[in-house]
Amino acid sequence: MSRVLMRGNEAIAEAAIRSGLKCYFCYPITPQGELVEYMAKELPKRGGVFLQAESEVAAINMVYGAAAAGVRTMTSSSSPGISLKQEGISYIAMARLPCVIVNMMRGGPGLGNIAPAQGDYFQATKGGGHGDYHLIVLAPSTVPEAAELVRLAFELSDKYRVPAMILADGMIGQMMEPVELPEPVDPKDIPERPWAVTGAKGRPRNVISSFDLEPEGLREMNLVLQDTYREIERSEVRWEEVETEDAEILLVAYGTMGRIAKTVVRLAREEGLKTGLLRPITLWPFPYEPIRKLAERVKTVLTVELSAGQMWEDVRLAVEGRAETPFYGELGGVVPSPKRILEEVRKYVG
Amino acid sequence: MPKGIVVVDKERCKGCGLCIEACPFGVLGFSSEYNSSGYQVVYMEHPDKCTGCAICANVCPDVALEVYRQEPAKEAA
Amino acid sequence: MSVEVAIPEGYVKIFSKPRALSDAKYTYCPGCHHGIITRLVAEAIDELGILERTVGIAPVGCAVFLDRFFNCDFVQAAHGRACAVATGIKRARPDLVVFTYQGDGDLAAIGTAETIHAANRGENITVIFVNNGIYGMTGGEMAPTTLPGQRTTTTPLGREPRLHGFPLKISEMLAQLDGPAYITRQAVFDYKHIVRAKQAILKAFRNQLEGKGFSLVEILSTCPTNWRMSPADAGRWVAEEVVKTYPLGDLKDVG
Amino acid sequence: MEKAVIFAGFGGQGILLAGKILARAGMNRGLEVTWLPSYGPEMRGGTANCTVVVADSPIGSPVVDNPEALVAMNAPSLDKFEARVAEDGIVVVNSSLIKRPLKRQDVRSILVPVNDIAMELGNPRVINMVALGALVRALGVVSLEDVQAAMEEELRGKGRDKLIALNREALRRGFSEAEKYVTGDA
Repeated sequence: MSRVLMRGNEAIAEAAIRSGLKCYFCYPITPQGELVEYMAKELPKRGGVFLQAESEVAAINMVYGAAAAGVRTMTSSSSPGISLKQEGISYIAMARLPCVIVNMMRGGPGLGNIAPAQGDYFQATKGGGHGDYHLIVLAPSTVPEAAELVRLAFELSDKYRVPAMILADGMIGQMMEPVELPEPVDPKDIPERPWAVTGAKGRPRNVISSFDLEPEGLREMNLVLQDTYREIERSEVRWEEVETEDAEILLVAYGTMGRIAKTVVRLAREEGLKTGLLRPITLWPFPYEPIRKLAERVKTVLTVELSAGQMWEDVRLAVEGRAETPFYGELGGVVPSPKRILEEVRKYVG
Repeated sequence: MPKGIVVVDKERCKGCGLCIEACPFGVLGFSSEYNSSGYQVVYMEHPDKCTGCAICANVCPDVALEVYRQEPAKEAA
Repeated sequence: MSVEVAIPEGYVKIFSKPRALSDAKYTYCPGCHHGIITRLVAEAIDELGILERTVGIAPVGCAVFLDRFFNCDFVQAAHGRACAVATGIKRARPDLVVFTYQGDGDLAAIGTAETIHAANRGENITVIFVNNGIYGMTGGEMAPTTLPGQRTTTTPLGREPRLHGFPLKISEMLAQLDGPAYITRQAVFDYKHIVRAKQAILKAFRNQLEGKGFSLVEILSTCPTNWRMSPADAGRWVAEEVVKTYPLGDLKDVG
Repeated sequence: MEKAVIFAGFGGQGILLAGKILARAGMNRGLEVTWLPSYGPEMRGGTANCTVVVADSPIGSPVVDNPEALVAMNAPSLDKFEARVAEDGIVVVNSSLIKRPLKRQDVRSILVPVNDIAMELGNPRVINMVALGALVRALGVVSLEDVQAAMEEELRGKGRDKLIALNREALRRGFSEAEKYVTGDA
């Protein structure tokens, strides 16, 4: 199959269309503009619905409606826009509607800037809106992987009726790499949605709702969610390891930082520093177990993030004192170079 | 002496040409000069025609023009 | 100004940068009317002598750096929420002169609710509404004010009203309300219209000083970059086409 | 082999396209490539740059400390990036706009009057192709034919077909302009 040179934003859009996306709703925000534009151009041609809403609040509620109606649906935005969507995402989670949400993270808090950042990790992995819920969170580190994980996001979201998020950043959205796009999905392979509101012709009516005023009823709804989350934690953890076999220091990094860390491992090995990398691909469910196993063998587990130390908390929960757990982070959209991170590595090994 | 003088702040000018278009007397044109950002800047191609009406400065989106006009001589009276 | 030219004796300066503007260079694209409108607001502040008690609200969009261009206090608002932020400031400190400066995406899409409700309450603020029919900063997407048939990056085949809605006539809508004092639509595509727009902006600020309530000046603007036109052609497009959908003039004036 | 190039100038000089064409030429040769732009609200009215990495094995970081080459299209770009060029690296300098000499002694400068050549060719918009042609000669990772083909793929069918011949020539002019600086190369 031939390779196409594409921006991350475009590759995500094309992969979504090839995954059977029917309805896409958006509100413009940088740095995911090309995703919106690509959808505007391509989705209507290929039988889908593209609609630019008057706000993120409106856009996510349109996703709620389309998901309730039983089609593959998606929205995309960037940090401040995702914050606005949180109310709707919470409703979608409780209503158990499958959908895909793309967050091309930028520098925050507040308006911040449009440079690459990873400050939305807590928001993405710990719920984000109100109530006890999770999203399935997938973190691509390259453009081809972004395309691959979009397909997976639709599949997992449908399988578990849990909204899935692609958590990337402006760098992955804006950069171009050669991509091998997934084959278009066969509509027959998209799971049936007997619960969807499609008109109660010949069947009992379906109701999509996120509430029950009776505490016992609401508890039951919550327990269904929690059972689903436990099952996802058992079955869907994904990660990549690089040169971990003999590592004395283990880097943990995801997304953009994950790929930069690969260069760091190469540079460190050139200096004879036994360095390895664990790159979480699913941020929720988080790869606690593989990190725990590696922590038994290494001296140091160094978390590297474009945040003040958000994933670091999960890394420390995984390590639980088995190794030292230093942290190196950059804020505000500053992306550290491989050499800068190598300086951190040298502090702990060699 | 012309009645007016237009002074171009070359670093503010973005070479959009709106002033050239707006000048009723064809005073302004593009110079062969580029500023440090690479924009081709405007200059007084025909300074003798300037009346100091300041229409150029009014339409300039980058506040890059200052206009001077000859003081009326009659004040001496 | 970084100017080395010696001005001969006998000449007086009749036009220079207003005092309310800082030395910061605009971040607008070459030929964009935003620059003219920004300057007119600064000139109005100068002429009314209110620089020291004016607070501007910067929007999200091409004018997001507005606070850099002015020498007065500024607050950066979330997308669309400028009128709500202005309301809070004005209610807390009625002596301040508060203005918002918003594009069509900010004011007429995501901020429609905030705009309408501030107008309906007759908040004593001044709103500068820059309408260029497009989302400039995010890359030329459709705005609520985009003309039918107009191509944008999210309406690649042209805006089709049955799919994307009709141009939203915010000023006409607001003029129906009892709250506002002054609603007008202006343009800056030539000298004559620039002079008129300036008078409208002055009036909108004067209304606030006199306690008359909500005043909004809509100004038809250009986006040469995303319209894919030369600055001069973009101005002509406003003069010849855009005004057909958005006629110029006062829509409400309580006097 | 892994080589990084920073293309820098101001918005409107076609910097991002020049980088993309180099990336495409690399991809067509079966190499790994990344193309990383600077992006943002000030891009159009201010500086623009992109980093292209071409390698024969998977690329980790698309962010590069010390690129092997810099294409500086205006003075602010040279000021910003000169210090970061790798030792023995290459700087393609747009000598039409940049009048100062390089501060670095340990890099090779290739002076190309990009704007003047573009004017000779009758279209100021091809400055990016002139610069790219010069870079390609000096860098030696892809051939002139490779970038010419990649340029054609990039422009074809986008209403810019008429410009292909002109851009081919612009690439060639830039390429031969750099020739005198790299004689002795393989």
